[in-house]
Amino acid sequence: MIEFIADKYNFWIAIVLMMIGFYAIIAKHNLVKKVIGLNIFQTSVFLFYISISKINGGTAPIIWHPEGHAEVVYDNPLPHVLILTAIVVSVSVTAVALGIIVKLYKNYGSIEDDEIKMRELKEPELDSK
Amino acid sequence: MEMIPSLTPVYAVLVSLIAIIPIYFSRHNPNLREFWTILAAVIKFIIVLSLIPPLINGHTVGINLFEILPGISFGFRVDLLGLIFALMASFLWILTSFYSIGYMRSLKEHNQTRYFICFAGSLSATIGAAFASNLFTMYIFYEALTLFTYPLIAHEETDDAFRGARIYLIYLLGTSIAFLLPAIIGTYLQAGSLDFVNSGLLSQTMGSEAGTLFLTIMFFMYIIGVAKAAIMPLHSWLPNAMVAPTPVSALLHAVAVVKMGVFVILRIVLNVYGIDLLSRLGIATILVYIASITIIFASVIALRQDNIKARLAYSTISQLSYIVVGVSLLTISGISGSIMHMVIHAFSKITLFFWAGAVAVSLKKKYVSQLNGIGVRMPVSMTIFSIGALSLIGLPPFAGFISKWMLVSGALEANMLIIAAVFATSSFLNACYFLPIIYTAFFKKLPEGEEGTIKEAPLAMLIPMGITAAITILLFFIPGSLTYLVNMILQGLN
Amino acid sequence: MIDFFTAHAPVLAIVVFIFGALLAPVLGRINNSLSYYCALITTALSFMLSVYLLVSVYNNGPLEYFLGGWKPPYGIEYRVDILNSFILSVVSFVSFLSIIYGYGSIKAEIYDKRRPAFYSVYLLFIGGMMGILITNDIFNMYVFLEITSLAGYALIAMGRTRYSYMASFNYLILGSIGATFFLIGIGYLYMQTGTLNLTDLAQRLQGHFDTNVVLVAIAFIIVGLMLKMAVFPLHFWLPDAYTYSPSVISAAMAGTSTKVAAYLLIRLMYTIFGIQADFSGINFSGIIIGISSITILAGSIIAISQTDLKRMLAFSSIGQIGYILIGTAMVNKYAFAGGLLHILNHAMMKTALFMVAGGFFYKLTSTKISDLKGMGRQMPFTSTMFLILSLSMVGIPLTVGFISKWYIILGAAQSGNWIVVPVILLSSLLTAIYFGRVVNTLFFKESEASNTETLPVKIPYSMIGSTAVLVFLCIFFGIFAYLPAEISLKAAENIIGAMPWK
Amino acid sequence: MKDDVILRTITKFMLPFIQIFAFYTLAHGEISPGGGFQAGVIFSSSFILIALVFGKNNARSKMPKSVNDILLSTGDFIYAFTGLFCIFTGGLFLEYGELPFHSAKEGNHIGMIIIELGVAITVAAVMMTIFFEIAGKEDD
Repeated sequence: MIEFIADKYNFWIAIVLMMIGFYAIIAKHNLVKKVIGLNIFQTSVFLFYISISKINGGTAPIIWHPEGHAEVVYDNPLPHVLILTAIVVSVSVTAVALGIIVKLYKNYGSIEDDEIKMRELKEPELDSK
Repeated sequence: MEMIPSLTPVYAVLVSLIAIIPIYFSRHNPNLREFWTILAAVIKFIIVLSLIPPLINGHTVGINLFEILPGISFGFRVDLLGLIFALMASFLWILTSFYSIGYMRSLKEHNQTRYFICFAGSLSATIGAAFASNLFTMYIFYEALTLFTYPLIAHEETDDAFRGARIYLIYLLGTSIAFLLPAIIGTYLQAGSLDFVNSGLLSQTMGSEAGTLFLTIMFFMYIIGVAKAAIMPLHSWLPNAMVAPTPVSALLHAVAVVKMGVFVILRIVLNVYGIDLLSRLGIATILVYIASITIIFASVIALRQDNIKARLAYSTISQLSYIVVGVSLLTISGISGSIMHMVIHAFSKITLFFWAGAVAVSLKKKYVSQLNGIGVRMPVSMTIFSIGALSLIGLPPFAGFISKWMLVSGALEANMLIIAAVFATSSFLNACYFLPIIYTAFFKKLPEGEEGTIKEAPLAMLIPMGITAAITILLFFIPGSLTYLVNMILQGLN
Repeated sequence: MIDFFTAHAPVLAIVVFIFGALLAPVLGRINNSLSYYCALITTALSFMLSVYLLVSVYNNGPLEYFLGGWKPPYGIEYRVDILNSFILSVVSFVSFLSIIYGYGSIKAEIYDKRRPAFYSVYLLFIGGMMGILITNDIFNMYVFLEITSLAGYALIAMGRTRYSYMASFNYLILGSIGATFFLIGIGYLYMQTGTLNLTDLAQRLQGHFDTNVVLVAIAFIIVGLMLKMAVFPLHFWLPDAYTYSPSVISAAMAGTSTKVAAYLLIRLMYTIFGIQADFSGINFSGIIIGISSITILAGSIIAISQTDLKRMLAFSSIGQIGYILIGTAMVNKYAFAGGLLHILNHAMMKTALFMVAGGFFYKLTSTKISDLKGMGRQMPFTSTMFLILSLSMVGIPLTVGFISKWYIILGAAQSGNWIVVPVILLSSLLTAIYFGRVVNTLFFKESEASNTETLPVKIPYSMIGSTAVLVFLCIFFGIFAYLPAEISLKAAENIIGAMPWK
Repeated sequence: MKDDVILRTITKFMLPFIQIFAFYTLAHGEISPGGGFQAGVIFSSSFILIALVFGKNNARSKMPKSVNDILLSTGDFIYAFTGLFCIFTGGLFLEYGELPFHSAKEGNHIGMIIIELGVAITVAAVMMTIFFEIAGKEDD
């Protein structure tokens, strides 16, 4: 059992991080905290990707000609590249989310989602500022 | 039986559809508007009439307009069965148009333009279904009729009217989408085509190989799907639809809508399944019994209706089942009886509805219990009513006698004594709910305080009533042309 | 010149959007209306390119394009076949018409200052979808999915009410979760095969369908995409998003975005997994049919109780997505063609319906159903269009709604999925109920006189015209259904015939 | 923080190095970790640092909104146009080897650097935009 967990520790870390992020997204009412949760959630996937690119005994995928080593084993570089793109996406999502939160704060004076819903019920469908 | 390619059926359908445009644009000038309505009605009737000669010579007339999907086309094909239906509907539209003018103007109804537009649309749909060459085209017009009549039923725009119209829509649209459409799809899967064939589409193509269970289920889906035929327990939309103005009840709920239901059943029995296949499957008998139950029950319910139109509505439900029973007996006399009853009942029942409207317009009376002594005030109308009622009861010298005679002999041909008994019982019940009206009207005294002066409905209403009543008598004395057509239909089936 | 187009059309269909999106804000600095025309020309160009692609693919077979000259599986491959060029044409057509429609409505609903940015983001939104459709690389699909989603969040946030921001935020959170799930699925697939090219993936996955890694990958991909598609019960973002966004965006989104997600699922299920493959006894086809049946019914039932027209249409969209899924999940030529046709048909119908709703909004500044009383007399043309579209949604023959339902039912009967037939018929009835309610309000209820005289607003011709085009097509393709039906049947044959697992 | 002498001095001292490092990352992206995206982020961080230490308005005066917007489009434009240019010179989209240089190898080198430059400019501009948009009341 312990071996099963220890062998695949990278998966476990990804799962635990993912659940932490998921919890934050679902349970927190503060919108900024939700966004932080989303970031943790996405980061867990990035870690997962990076971990699967690791090859036993491999080194960083930078071209390198050390003395005395005929062949160097490199890690798979493709997941790194993919994750770079995914990080860009994640940053953009965060930026858009924060931008929306700023606007919400301007309009409602709050960034708690239950508070916002309550104010919307009181004065529905006002034009946005 | 060769088919003459011709656009005539298309014109017959389009006339009233196109008439909608001038009717709409002359909405501020009632006389002009109604001139258009009547013009369209007359042209339509003439076009339908012009189809008689080629059909008498044993041809069919029609055209396939366009093919929507492989095997499914939108097309028309006129045969005698359709022609009889179309003749009846288009002729009665002329009369009803005059009647409507009298009725709507006397009551100063609102929104008359919408009324006339929807009326014209309904007629297009009716003729379209009569001339349809396949199940798909017929289905389209079947639905179109439902939709066009919705505004007519909701015409009063009261809560009651909306309720009635909603029930109407739920029953008719609901059953047709949930049962009729899948049955059509099943037919398509089975036969690969949807065209009507004289000896039966299914029996011709794959009837012998197809599973009996499948065909049986489909048959009953068809029957349930055609709620317009008002077979119990899918009848309650009809009494509810009586909130409509009386001309609507008269033309649509005695002729166009309900007759379309029966007509579709005729088509399914004769041209989709075919007599051979049905008698081999033996499922038509079940339909006979279901419809017989409807005949008796509806008559009994009609007995205790005080509202005139409700009583007529239940009477209609019962009479429609006559037609269904007749055709599903699968005997020669039965089928010819049912086709004749379709026509004769239309003329008789529309007379009664016209009368109900006349009473409502001139005396503002809507209940049977208020009719005491009105024979003094409306002698002509009451005479006309008596003619229609006696015809429906089935007494000579009125046309109803002929069709009932045929139906009873059809039942005897099929060795179903019990069905003959049902017809007899029902005739008795018919007498029970119509004769009291005649009795109270002529022999009871007017209620106190009401003057005994004559107050008939306007001529625009009275004349159409007279014409329909006269035709019920004429058809008894000169049944020749009708029986000739019916015989030709029967010959074509084999 | 012709050769040039033939060779580069797949990439040009996306590059026009990149250039359009760049030019729109720059031109907007000179004059607001210039950026409008920029968006108009871009979408028109892309529509022409899509149709060109469709025709050439239909006649000559699939087109391949290697980005940067790198051959697959190393480089990114763009691949156009009938399936995606068909949806490509639908998407670009809807986006083009929406922009025409926007000539009137954008001015009324979006602040001057934001407009150039709006056009730019709109073009990115559509361009992203074109990318999803054209690319044959699964990670590229993810990137484009995120581009279009991000643009979508921004577009929804530009709605007129302040609650638009909240709607957009909720969509953002759920959409990102969905996309991340999709990303995890891709990761697992990459782990198993070491490739990202769809064609390559399909080959390398042969015989590995019963490994846990592939199962997990499929599970994540299906859930992630269903979130994007708003399949019940993952639909919570959609009603708010459609209700609070500007009319143009509701119209364009209803016609495109969920359908593109549906395309992704179809593409992956068929070309990579082979929907019927033996996944240790799990029947994905059956699962999707079950889920989409529930979606169809749930969407229709919830729509009945709505009091806002746009919200009702949104729930109706949820139900209609189920049609597309159910048709394509049945692994039958006719059902698949029906599902594809429904992508086209529903795009036309729902876009037009949202356009009509936008027309009511333009006049009344409200889309509450109770405010629409008597509009049948005040806006006869718009209301009549609504009536026709309602009939089409119900599936009355001679309208497009009938054609797709017919094919789906036909396919269901052929493939023995009888459960589908009552589901579709029942939902037609439910559709009749909720549209009947609105039609009744429009035509048979007298308006409360207060809002009639105070608002002598005339709806711009651009709005009416573009809606009328769609309504006309709804009838035209309902009668002459041959053209789209043949294309989708051929696409269905290609896709089902090329499945990796029979 | 405007009054803190140490911060101001160190910031002034660090700025050129940050920016040069950004260009280094950009130029070395081909053969070592780095590239346009990283370079852009590093470059924009220098302006964000200015905003943090000297105030937002000061940073805005050094990088006005109009310039920022134009940079934003320019970077993308470089990227897209290079891709398109490859088509006109007879290759496929983004096939740098076909760029009009001496050899395919050189074309690849230079093409990639041009592309990376475009990416860097856009990323830097976008990062600054995000920062300024979220940080303050510019819009509305």
